[in-house]
Amino acid sequence: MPQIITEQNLRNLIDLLVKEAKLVVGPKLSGSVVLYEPLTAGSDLTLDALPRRSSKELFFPICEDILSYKRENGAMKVNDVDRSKFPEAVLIGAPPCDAGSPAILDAVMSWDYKDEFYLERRRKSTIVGIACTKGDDACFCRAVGLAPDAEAGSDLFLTPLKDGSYACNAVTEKGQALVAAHQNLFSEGAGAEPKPFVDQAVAKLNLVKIKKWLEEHFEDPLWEKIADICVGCGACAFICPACHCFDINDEGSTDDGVRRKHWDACGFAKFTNHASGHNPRDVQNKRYRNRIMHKFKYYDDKFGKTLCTGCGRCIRACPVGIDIAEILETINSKQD
Amino acid sequence: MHVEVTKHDFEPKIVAFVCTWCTYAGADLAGTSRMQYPPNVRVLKFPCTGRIDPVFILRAFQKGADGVLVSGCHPGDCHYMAGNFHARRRFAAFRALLDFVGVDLNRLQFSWVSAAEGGKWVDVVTELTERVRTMGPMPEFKELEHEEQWSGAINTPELKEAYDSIG
Amino acid sequence: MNAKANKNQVTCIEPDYYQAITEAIRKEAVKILKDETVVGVVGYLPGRRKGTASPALVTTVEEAEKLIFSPACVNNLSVYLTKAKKGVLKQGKVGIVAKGCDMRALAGLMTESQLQREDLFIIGVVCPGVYGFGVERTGTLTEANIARKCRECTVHMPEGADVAAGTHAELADLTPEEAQEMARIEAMPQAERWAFWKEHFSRCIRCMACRQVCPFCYCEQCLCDKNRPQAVESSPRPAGNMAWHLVRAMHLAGRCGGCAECERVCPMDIPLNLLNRRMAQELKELYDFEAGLTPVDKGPLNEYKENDDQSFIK
Amino acid sequence: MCKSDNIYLPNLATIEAIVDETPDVRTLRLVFQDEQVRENFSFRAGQFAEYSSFGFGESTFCIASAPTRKGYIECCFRSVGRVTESLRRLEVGDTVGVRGPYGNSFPIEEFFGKSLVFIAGGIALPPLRTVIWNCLDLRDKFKDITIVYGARSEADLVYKHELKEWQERDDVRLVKCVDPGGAGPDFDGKVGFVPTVLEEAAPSAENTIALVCGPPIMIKFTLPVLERLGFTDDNIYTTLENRMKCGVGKCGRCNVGNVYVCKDGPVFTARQVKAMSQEF
Repeated sequence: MPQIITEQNLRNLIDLLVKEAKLVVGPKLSGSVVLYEPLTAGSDLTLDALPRRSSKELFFPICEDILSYKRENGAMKVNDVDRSKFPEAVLIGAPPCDAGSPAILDAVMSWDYKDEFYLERRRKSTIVGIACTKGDDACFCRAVGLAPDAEAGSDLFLTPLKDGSYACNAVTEKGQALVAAHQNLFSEGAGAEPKPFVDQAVAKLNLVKIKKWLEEHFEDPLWEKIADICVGCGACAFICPACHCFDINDEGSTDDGVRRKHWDACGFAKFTNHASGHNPRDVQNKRYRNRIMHKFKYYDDKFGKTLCTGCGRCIRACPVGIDIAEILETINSKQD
Repeated sequence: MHVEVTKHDFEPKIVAFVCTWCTYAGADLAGTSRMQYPPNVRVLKFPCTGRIDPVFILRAFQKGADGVLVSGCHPGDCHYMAGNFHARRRFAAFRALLDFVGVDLNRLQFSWVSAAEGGKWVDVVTELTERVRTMGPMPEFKELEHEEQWSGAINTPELKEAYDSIG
Repeated sequence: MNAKANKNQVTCIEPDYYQAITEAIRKEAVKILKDETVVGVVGYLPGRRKGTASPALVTTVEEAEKLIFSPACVNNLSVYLTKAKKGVLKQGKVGIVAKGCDMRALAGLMTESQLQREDLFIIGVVCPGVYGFGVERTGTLTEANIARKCRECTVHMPEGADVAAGTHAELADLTPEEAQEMARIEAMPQAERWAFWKEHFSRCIRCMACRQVCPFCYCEQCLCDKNRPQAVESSPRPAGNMAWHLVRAMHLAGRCGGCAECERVCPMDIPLNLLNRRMAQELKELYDFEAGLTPVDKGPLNEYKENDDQSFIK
Repeated sequence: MCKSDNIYLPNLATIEAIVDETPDVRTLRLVFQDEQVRENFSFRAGQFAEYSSFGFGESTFCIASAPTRKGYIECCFRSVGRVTESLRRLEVGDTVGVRGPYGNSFPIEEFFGKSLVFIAGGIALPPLRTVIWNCLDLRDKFKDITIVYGARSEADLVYKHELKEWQERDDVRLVKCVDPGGAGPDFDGKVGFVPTVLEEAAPSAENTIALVCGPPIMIKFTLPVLERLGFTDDNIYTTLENRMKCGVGKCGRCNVGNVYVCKDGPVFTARQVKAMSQEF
């Protein structure tokens, strides 16, 4: 029997979770933009717009300390970050293109060496996804195999209904536990009809075919053409739910400071620059090629997944209008 | 012998960026003439005020300065002919920028102190120190140093505050 | 100045108007490519999504016939002449489609000896304005979807271009939102101003889009990259962000042409042009400098007068 | 240091000795401060580590000492960047951080019973030096050992004292060379580029493994020479390097195509290198 939660009760749920001292993160109006931020009350939740940044930052912060060092009485001491202090978190109101990203990133963060900063946050968080009834002409989640109602990655999945309430499906045990702990906010019933989804402009892509083309066309005139205008900023990578590249830097003096891990982008000219001055990806189109290859070939080679959820953020944000969906369509339509 | 000095509740940290040819010599003169001035000032010597990048001033505030003094040769006396003329324009612009983002300009002083003006150095330093003392510590940049984006903070103060207010 | 142009002030600019500019640009681009005046033309091509456009370097007549101008042509193309297309300039003269605001950047770059006028063929656009961010892209420009910077545009006419495409038209009775915002901030108590900027800068993710689209940010090594010594913290935290944006504003003072590209591309909507505008205002007041359409000998912070104001110096 | 699951946490090591190999290349001999780490740290020839200079960050170098020599590790670097220059400023007794060992290694056991030819250029000797000493310490397991090493000038030759030692040993054939114009009056080696000198030295390819490491240009001209000498791509090993931050396959910058140098490498056969996307 599906569970139903009214919008008011959803907001009440947030209030309760905040009271339980959980870190509740959801879309919230911050200045003039909607971002995933800690909600302090149910009324903070804004479900009108796709947040500018993806929800990956709950697991993979923009910038976080990974250790601190201090010289004490002449002896250097390195201190680990106490990851047990990471809060129990609930991500609420993430559409499938955001909720689905941890399911993709888990692979790279846990193969062989395990990034406990990411994984600990993952273990401590519950993801409440929500079916997407908005979307614009930049959206292409269907094209990369997701859908506005895809439950992948969500622990509890909400489907907006026409009467303003939500049908809930507890996808995982974490989701069930969340419902069970607040059972009085949910009611059983068939509920109203779901709100309709928005059509997407990009047709479903044949990702296998795209990957094959990428495999055979490391050198191709296409790369020169599409990245010709790329100005080399990191906007696409930083707001992407799936981009996971990072940099590690020390900040502080030689006696006292922290080492930080923070977002980095393959579009930056210095990303792969050797100290000697040699740069394997010395021009912008090689860097852009790496972006596409990483998402649609390399990641699949390594982990069997596509590193893209079709959220369309990079399309909306690109200063020069580079459209990854258009590039994929171009590749998809190639004959050989 | 130890000179008895007045004890204050707050001793401001003042960073002085000075040019080596005029103001540094002026400060030296003040010292050799045994003039007294507040020990709050930390002097950093540069070849010329033209070398003093506005980012140094920012950095000083970020790292805990409560007041900053920039001082060099009088116009026309620059060892490098025009360094201080250029600096004058740059600092005029920088002041406007700092003001626009909400920094109190009373914490930032510019002055021309020549090698012969030990007394002026003492006046400038004393005045700035006392002014900043009455203003109290400069919290803005220092607070910023400890702030994190919410995702990188293990437990943000805002959250704590929120919990407290709800609880 | 705009009072004179009253007869050209309308309530909306129809797609036809942009179509006429498009035709003129195409004609000119084809001509200069055909007679080999230029090796390529930097212009705009339509994007996949309706009502979008993106920059392009066209080198053939066929491509040139696809160039467009629409309210979606927001980019300042002069950035390509100092960054990505640097190499093109070495091969010969380049044509560039430039709005008035873009031409100020070209003039500034010439002032700084980054460009030579004779290396450029400027197809000036008599521009009535372009779209703002996140607005409805209907093809028609109205008060509702015009960019904030265009509301106070003083350079509709691209004077000094080799040719000008389009006829003068501009929207009537635009509220100067940016000037109002400036006034609002200036009127704030100091602590509130700090809070305003702190909140904005804290959102910054250091994607460097502002730097990368800026025609004037052409340094090979940026102060905010990893340096020795490190003046600006390179990790994206509030402290480093504040320093970065102040340093950037300072580095652009007296150089910025006011194209507001930094503000447009900011994925976090930080009103960066306000900083640039504040600096421009100060330099106008103090040294009577204004970024114009013609190159000058030296920028205001590269020269001095012996009697410059020094009332703030003891 | 207590056991932690933080993969970015380095072990602390003390600089026990410093050797200046050339005016800008320096070797640090490091001893782990924690007794347990010191005893348990083991690695294989070819693996690398992340060395940190606190306040400046981390840098990636191979472990240049031989795994057969316990109790310490050595790294060798040219000071060209932020971190390396700060490492250079450190003195004996100072502390650095070491994370590792990471990456794959040379399959030394597979080389047993074979002859070995080491070919290195400039600062690229350290990655092979670990193998050279590893093999010399197990000398009876191998047949002939030939080392061809060249640098731009006499001053740029690293491990000068060890070159001398190898030269004096009769179970090693050392051919050292410098680029034309780089030889001093007393230079006792050959003058010429590594590929040319290698061709002259003409080691037999019979039952032999070639290990090559050097700047891209040297590799480019050395591979055809090896081919002419009869080496197959499977018998040529090299070690790659790329800018790295994490060293553990997360940060996404060291990849050459879909190959992560930090995880799948740094040691590759010539066949593997040729199959890669040409982006290094």
